[in-house]
Amino acid sequence: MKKPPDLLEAPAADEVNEASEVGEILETERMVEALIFASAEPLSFAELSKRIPGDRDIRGALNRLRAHYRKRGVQLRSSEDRWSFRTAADLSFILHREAVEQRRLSRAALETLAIIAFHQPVTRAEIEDIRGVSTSKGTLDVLLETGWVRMRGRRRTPGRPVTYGTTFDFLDHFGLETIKDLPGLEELKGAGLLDSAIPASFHVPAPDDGIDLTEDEDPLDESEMFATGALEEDAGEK
Amino acid sequence: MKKPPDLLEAPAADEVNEASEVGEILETERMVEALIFASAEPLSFAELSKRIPGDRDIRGALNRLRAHYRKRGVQLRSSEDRWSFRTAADLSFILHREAVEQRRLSRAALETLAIIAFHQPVTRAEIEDIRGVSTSKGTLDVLLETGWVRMRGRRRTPGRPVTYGTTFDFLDHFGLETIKDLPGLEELKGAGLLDSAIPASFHVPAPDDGIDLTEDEDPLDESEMFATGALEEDAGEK
Amino acid sequence: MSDIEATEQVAETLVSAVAVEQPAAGEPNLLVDVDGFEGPLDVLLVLARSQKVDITKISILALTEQYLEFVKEARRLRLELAADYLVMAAWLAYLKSRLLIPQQKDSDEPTGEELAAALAFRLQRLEAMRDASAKLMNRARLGREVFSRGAPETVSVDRRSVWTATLYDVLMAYASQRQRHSVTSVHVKKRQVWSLQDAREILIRLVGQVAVWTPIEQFLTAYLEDPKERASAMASAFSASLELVREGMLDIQQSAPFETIYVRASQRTPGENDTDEGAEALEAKEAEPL
Repeated sequence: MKKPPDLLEAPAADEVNEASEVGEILETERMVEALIFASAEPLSFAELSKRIPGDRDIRGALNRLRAHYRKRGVQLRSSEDRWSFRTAADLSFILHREAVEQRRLSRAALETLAIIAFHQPVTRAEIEDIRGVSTSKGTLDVLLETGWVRMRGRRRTPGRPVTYGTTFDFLDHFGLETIKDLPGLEELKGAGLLDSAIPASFHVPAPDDGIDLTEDEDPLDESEMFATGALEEDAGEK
Repeated sequence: MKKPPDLLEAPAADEVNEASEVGEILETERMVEALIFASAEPLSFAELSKRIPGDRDIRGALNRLRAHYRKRGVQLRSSEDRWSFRTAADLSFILHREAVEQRRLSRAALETLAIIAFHQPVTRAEIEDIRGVSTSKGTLDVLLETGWVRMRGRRRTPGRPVTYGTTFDFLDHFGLETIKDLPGLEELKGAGLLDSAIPASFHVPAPDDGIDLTEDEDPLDESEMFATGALEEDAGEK
Repeated sequence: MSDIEATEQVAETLVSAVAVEQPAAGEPNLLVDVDGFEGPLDVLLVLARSQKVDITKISILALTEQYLEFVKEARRLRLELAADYLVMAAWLAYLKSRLLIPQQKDSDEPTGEELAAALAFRLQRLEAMRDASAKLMNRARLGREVFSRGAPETVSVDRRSVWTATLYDVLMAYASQRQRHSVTSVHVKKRQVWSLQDAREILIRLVGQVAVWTPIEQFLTAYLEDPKERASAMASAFSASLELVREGMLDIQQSAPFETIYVRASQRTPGENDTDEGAEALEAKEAEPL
């Protein structure tokens, strides 16, 4: 009745390995889940790696968790590799009580926000060119105040105008994984409507919200980095 | 090839019913999950019932959710029928972060440290006598916290005051081979740290940080050996 | 032509829509541009939409007509248009002429078609951005439709302090405070001091009923042996004696500065003293030599 030792032992050893491997995978998932769940703010992959001890497959855990939560009331989302749990959008109707009163943006501000999102990095003059009106001082300030828009740098053109772009909070707020997920971006690009020049040009730029400045941008001066508004820029106009 | 209608339809109807039932059960779970997740406070069963439309099995959903999360990194907990998500207790260690701050010693602490270094073994009263001001409890605590100062023993005088001395870490941190490397009177004068016009009676002691107690010191009690602060000493003073 | 009629109609409704916001109809110089429209491009876009075709297929010529009609109507109602509306009107009039007049050969200037295409592009681009902003705003937004953890569990932070100090800091602290201390703390030895109260009690006890002028030192002999105490004893005794004289318990006299001071028990009965008794007694010492 007794099986030969090699047949008995080999599977047992395998089983142990497998079990401990499965255990570690599950444990990693639990850790990732706990860390992201605990936080109201998205956690970057780098932060997760730093906080989870040992050398574990965090990327794999994130993917499995995302799949696990896909159909649940709470979902795992990422924007620029920063991860957060958010309630499922289709349940908003029972959650309206949690909603905080948000400042309503004017039509001009909404339009300007879209232009900045799709055309970034973009200067005020370029925004005005697209809208066909001058942008009131308040509009950009309001957008900067929302935290969705930031001053990126200065365009390397005469006058060195400030360039504007969107922030991580913008992606988080609108539930975009990357700036490439802007609604209708591909169609607009295809139609050449994101081209800053007049149609003849073949150059089709894509929005770029990267931290790094583009080659025609200069960094802001130190003092401007912490300015809350477009004050520097506006000051010159008075 | 065609099946009889009764065979075809019956299961289909069942499936639909079943599917919609399963759907509703899942939907209730999702709602409960999202509501508890988004709520700033634990949600009572009554509140859940109020916010979830229709007549759904909320109790069942809670129980299923609790079971579902039991082994996960996040757990559904209830206390007096108020429900909340909390990260699993066994994972609390990753919700812990260490922040290292570089801090400078206050002038009082530096002076006290210096006196302990030069005059060790020295009691608090002696330190105060040399400094000419009373030493706050916090100052000695901070010094003990630095690991540069230790409680050595108790002076064999009335009240048996604790004696303080420096540690190996002190030598290590300040790059001294032995405590005898602390500069003496002439060296301090030579370095311009001491005015040459100091009274003749002024002397700088030869410190002794030996492990062995001096003859007028008694050992600390066992319990004091591991005390982190000067608490025992201070407790008596209040 | 019905097209023109339609254009006029659109322009009129546009203007009246604007004008309605200005209740004083009879007033001249009503301002049109501000409310309702976001500049001439916005007006053009509204007009273009009224053509009810895909914006890529609009007739720029018709649009130009509509805009000029809009401006004309505004003027007829004596609404004051902001400058950029007029600039646009001028540019469109120019565009219209370029579209109607055949292109000059080898002209550097852009053709009417190119200008029209540029305008069409700008309108399309503006409309695209409008749509985009609407789509963006219709997304499930954080804090409105989508929610983050309501009761975030804060990561507890263990603040561990790493203390920094240099040997120089320590030596500096030691030397400066030792030095400060050695200079500022002049140890004044505690002296035996006779208080006025002490002196007074001793004088009362010793002078007692002695009615003979007696040098004050005699009463204090026992206390003047110690040279450290001498000055203090003398000073306190003298002050106390004056006090006692004032109270009428003692008489005192001294013939000249630095001469011996004599005291005796007061020869007056207590009660007949006035307030200035002390002063009188002092004056008396001159009139009553030893």
